[in-house]
Amino acid sequence: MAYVLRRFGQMLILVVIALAAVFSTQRLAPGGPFDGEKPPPPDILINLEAYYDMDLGMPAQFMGYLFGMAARDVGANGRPGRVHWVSIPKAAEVSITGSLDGEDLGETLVVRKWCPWGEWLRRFVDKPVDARPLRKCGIVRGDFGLSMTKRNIYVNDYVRDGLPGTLKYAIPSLLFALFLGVPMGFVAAYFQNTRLDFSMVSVGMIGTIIPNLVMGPLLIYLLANQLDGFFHWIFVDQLEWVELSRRQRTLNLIPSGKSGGPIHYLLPTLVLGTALLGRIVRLSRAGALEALRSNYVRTARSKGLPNWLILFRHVLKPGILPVVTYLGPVSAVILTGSLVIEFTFSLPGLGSQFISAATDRDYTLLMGTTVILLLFVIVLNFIVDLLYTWLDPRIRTGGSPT
Amino acid sequence: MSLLRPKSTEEALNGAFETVKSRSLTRLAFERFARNKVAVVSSFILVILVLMAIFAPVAEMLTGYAMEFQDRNFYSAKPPNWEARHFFGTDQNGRDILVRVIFGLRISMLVALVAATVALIVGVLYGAISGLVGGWVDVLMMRFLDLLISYPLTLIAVIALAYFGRNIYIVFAIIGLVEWQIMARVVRGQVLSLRNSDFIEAARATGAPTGAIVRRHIIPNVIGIAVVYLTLTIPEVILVESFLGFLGLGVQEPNTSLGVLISEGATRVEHKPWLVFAPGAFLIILLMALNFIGDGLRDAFDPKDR
Amino acid sequence: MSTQSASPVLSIKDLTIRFKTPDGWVKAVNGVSLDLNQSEILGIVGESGSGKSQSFMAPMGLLADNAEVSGQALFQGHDLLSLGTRELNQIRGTKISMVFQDPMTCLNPYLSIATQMMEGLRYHNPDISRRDAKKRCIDMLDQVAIPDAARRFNQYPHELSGGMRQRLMIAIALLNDPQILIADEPTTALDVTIQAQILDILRALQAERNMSIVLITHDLGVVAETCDRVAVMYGGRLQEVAPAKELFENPQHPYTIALMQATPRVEADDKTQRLAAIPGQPPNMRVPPPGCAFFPRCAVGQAQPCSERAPELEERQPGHSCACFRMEAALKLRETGHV
Amino acid sequence: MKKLLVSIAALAALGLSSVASAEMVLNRGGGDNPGSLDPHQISGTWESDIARDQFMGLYTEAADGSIIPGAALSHTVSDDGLTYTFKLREHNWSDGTPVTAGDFEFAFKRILDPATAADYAYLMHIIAGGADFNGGEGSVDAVGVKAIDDMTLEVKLASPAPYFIAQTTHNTAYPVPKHVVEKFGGDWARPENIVVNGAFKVDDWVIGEKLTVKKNPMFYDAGNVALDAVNYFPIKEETAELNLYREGGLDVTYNMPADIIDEIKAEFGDEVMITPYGGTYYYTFNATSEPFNNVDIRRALSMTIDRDFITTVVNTSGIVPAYSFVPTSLPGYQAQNPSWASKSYDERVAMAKDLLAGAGYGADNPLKIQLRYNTNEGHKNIALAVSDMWAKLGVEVELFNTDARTHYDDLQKQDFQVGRAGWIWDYPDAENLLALMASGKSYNYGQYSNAEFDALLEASYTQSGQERIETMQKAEAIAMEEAALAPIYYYNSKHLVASYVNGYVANGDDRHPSRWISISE
Repeated sequence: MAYVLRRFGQMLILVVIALAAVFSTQRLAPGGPFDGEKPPPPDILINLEAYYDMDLGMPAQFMGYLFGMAARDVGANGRPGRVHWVSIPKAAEVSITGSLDGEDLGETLVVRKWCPWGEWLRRFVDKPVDARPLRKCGIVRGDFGLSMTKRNIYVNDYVRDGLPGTLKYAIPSLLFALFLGVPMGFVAAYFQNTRLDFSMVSVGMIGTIIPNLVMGPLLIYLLANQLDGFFHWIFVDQLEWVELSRRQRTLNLIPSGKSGGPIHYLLPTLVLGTALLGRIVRLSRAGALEALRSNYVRTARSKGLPNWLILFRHVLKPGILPVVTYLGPVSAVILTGSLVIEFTFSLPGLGSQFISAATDRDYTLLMGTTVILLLFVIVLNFIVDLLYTWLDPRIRTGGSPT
Repeated sequence: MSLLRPKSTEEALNGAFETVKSRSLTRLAFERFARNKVAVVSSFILVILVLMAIFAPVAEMLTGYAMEFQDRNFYSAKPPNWEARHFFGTDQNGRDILVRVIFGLRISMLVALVAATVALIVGVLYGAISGLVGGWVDVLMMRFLDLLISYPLTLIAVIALAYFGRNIYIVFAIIGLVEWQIMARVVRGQVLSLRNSDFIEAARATGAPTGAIVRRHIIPNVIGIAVVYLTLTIPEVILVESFLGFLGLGVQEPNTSLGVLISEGATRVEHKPWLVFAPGAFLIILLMALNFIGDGLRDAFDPKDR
Repeated sequence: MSTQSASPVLSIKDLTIRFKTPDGWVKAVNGVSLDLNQSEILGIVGESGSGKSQSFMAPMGLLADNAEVSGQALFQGHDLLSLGTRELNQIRGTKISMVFQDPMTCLNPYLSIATQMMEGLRYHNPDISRRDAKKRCIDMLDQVAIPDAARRFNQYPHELSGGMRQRLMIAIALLNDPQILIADEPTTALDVTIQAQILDILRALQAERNMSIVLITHDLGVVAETCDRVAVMYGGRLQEVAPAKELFENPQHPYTIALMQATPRVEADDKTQRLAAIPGQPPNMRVPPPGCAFFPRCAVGQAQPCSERAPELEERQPGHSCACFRMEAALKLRETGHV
Repeated sequence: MKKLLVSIAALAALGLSSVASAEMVLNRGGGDNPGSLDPHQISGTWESDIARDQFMGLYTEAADGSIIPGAALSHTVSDDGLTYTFKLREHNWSDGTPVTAGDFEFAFKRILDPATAADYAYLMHIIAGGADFNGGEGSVDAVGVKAIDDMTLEVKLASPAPYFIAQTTHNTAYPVPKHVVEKFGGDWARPENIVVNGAFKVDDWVIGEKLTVKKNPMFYDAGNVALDAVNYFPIKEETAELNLYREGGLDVTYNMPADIIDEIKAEFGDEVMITPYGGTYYYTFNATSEPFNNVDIRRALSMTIDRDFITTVVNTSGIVPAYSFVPTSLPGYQAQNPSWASKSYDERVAMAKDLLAGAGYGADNPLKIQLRYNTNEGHKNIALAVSDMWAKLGVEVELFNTDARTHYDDLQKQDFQVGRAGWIWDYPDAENLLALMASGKSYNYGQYSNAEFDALLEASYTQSGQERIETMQKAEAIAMEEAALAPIYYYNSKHLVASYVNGYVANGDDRHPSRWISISE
């Protein structure tokens, strides 16, 4: 248990460091979130930056991003004015820590609207509370802030909608690569340096060599258009089994908004899966070779055990070990979406947000996506460590892996 | 006085059998590599590609079209036609694809070279030190890797290009930055398992400094796995370069790379397939050659492989 | 002591093994013929590279893929060398089983001891219930004197010491009551005190189960204590086969004699005497000498017969055969210390 | 063999596109993810398409883009052209509460309110006091909009603007439900809270996947709205959108791949709809820096752009060559071409060479320039073509491509020599385009400034009708002659519209409210 707590502690520190790193460096990139073909004129730009609290000092902004900024009074000219930090101590009475230079609390106190404790604050502050929108609730309360280029979308919304979209094609691809790659690797190792070994490795290699950028359109062209046209020709024109207008497809492999059926994830899985396949075949081949040459396999053979049992029981775990090491960090990157797949197959997902966040200089989205990727990396590394202990008992019982 | 009269060595060895020639590991590896037919053919192909890349201007003379020359009557991607010596057709801007592919090859191979060396040097050393030293240093180095992998690549690219100008070397540096992380992790895993094997204990016992241990003991043992990963890293690197090109953060017009050519041609595979065939074919040949050479090297250098 | 007349349990006839390597063929074993009798402990002695292990790996089908085998290995009417893997699996692990040299690497580190014991047992007799199988395993562990067998059963190989692991190997090998146990240098990787324990266990089990054991080793001491009969191998050929007592008292082959002289004797009167090392190196099996493999290092060897033809194994006394042209010179040398 | 065929048929059936449901649903290409549903906080055309389906301004568009009464039945204009009084139609918000003039007053003031920080608020600076209030100086009461009673709204303008009625159809002039905005504040426009007065109301929004709007039963004209629901699919990549259209997944696309227009026309024939669109694609010269402060250099470079080659070979989507900045498709305005426009390309090249020589550039001292564009396949093709044309003049061109944000940030900071840009009018009036060349304006990237031009433009604000148009035409003539910028082509809108979709009529503003669209089986 202590181990888990320590890892959790490490995770928190990492998240803060990552955020600080991205926060401080993202302003270095030229241009801002509001530059564009029709940029808002200067005085509007000032309002926009005030709306996102970009006119505050960098540390204040970072604090606001992390812990949420509760109150910002309304300046004389209607512009968001000075910041009042409202922090909620455990005893839950309100203390306003910002300096008010002797002004009594007569001004309207602008209260954060949708941050859960906003409602709660109203009960304690007897002043008329102007429900003027305030932006942030802070990461500590699980709010990753408002996207700077999409004015009404929160980073949380992106994740809420994007992540399932991404996982729908990322997970099948990972499984496809794993459940095809590992056996292929074993067969390649078992029949080492034969034609079978060579063919397995080169089949795997196809995916790694042909870039996704080409594999996607190629498969669309071959499967979705030509093959589909062929089925169309057979079933609709020749056999008249199915009445379909010219425009309706038989296989319908391309994801169309209407029916997001599972068949639409066939092509993306093929593309992303084959890209991973090559690597996994090669790694499990190396692992399996290592095991097949070992003495304990020779012992197993001397026990008269059949090959399939030896392969399945004795070679499986050492064979998978290198694959697990490799897949740890890599699957984190894949599970958080691949822009190319989403772009080519017009699939919803997080992949495009990762890229557009940087190109659009959408600072809050950029930080949000970085944290999400980091969380995935940490969680997956943790899973890899667990898998390691399960796979290699020597680690679990303190022995060193010889 | 021993019961047996010792025979003189010459007499004993009077040509009864020739002694086994002693060969160093590298000579042995070279011989074993030479026997691997596929690897030899691949290295032959690689040499051809390198020569083509170096003597790219020859292709310009051969076809009579400079790389950036826009042939007005072959504008907006015309298919290959032999009379006009556009052997692979022209691209969207009327430029000869064969010539552009060869210049693109030059840059893609440079990318592969730079990224490979960075991945090898930085990755292996980082992994070896992290694995060998262990303790909190290891944890620190690994967590730094987690941070690095989650830092948005696109942001690095934009900032680097904005501050250091748009030349190719910056693009190489950006790509190099990305690829060594996986190598470091893998090498660390390998070193962890090597760390408490007998010869490392022995080396430590003799008081050898960590640097020497890493150089003499760890690196030769890790070379096998490192080469395998190298063959995995190179296709990855070329794809990252094409991805940057796709976003406009990569190589600047008018020069180009295989990755950029492919990403431009990719979406037109249905209507104008020749746009992607030539660069695609070259890239596939290049990567296959590199992969098989990698395999050949790995098998040759793997000490345990009798 | 076994008698010659008992029918051989395993008889190897004219076994030749060669390995295809990039530098040409390596002839590890050329023309070995040997019989193993019922409930007999047969010792196979020889330096490393003499082909002693390979000779018994062949019938078990455990040779590397680049091996080429000719000759016969008859067991219960089948020729093991010609059997396919499927038929061989009916015999391996049930009728003949093996124990190897290095206990550290011969057990799968990723699997528990329970799995590695049960798998052999339950594969070969599928109808045995899990409970019976477990009971049988634990009994076997007790028999090989592993303390606290029940707890050890669920542990992992790395949690056992070298000696205990070798005992476990023996236990695994004997689970299916094999007729023959081939032990390939079982004690080499262990220190002397553990060696003795292992050998005692082997002898006890052999006597109790009335099975035959092939004990492959390079340690004459081990052979002297344990084996009924001994075969000396050198350069891939049998040089001398004799009952253990007879071999130690009346070694006839120059190589055997040299081996005896190179072994420290407890009862030797003058312990300060320097041991005689055998000059030269073991033969390069890639280019085996035409004549007797030991000729280059043989004190009594003469160019004439020895370097042209390889001597055949002839039976000199009942049960004691030897392959050497220069028998008399060797005996004379043994008595007087010079040729 | 029989068995095999049956199984394939089964597989095919599995993937069969959904049987035509009873409801009439339109699937439209949405272009990109909308940033918000609040009509005051959006700036992209793809966002205003959705706002147009949900809200209705004082006036609105018919299917062909012509202006028809919307929330207002009629309006009267004071003789000085400054005061407009609108008579509202009796109609309700989607939550049943009636739409009042108060909603419009609240909306106009809200978009000008600095706290709302609306990107497009400057469009409403035409309202008296609007510019000051939005700039933070004036107070909210000074804004010239007042609800006389629930059904009449009075709007005072800062200066007469014949285009004001057209502007009321723009999303910056849409009403917002006052009671909902006050209750939910910034979150009023989220799908769960939003209240609309348009033909459709958002029903479900999965970011990146689909935004669905359903027919708003409370809409005053709900009876004639044919569609039951509209799905917007945010697909940025044109080829993916094309594949989805071919797949039957889309009934109308947002855009089309420009470089394979001929193949698409061959495949889809009359389903291809290409119409001129009110905007111009141009290159801007940085008039504040050497050598582009010299008019001759600018004219030489502008005249040697072979616009015919670009609009016929480089981009084959039927775009019209542009010599004037105001598009020729603007009704009632005579576009002003520079003098050299009528000359043949070769004559122009000769003229240009003399101009360059006159400015001291020639073979020995070649003019070196940097041509900047933001990452896009179309921009790249044109930039390459132009750099080739200028190279034939002996000018050395370096292409410099960055992502959009860096590109426009540098343009605004005048950190460029020649830069690619484009402008689409917000409302069909020449002033909206000419303002880009007035000195000091933030959109005047090249900071071209000509006193006479500024004076004429200023004068046009106080004029109206034909006199105003003449003044603006004189102003444009000056700017074009001095090559303030080099217009290249007028934009066009490209859509694929399925044959069974009717009511999707081509118009200059590329506005196609779903209200008028229906699907025939």
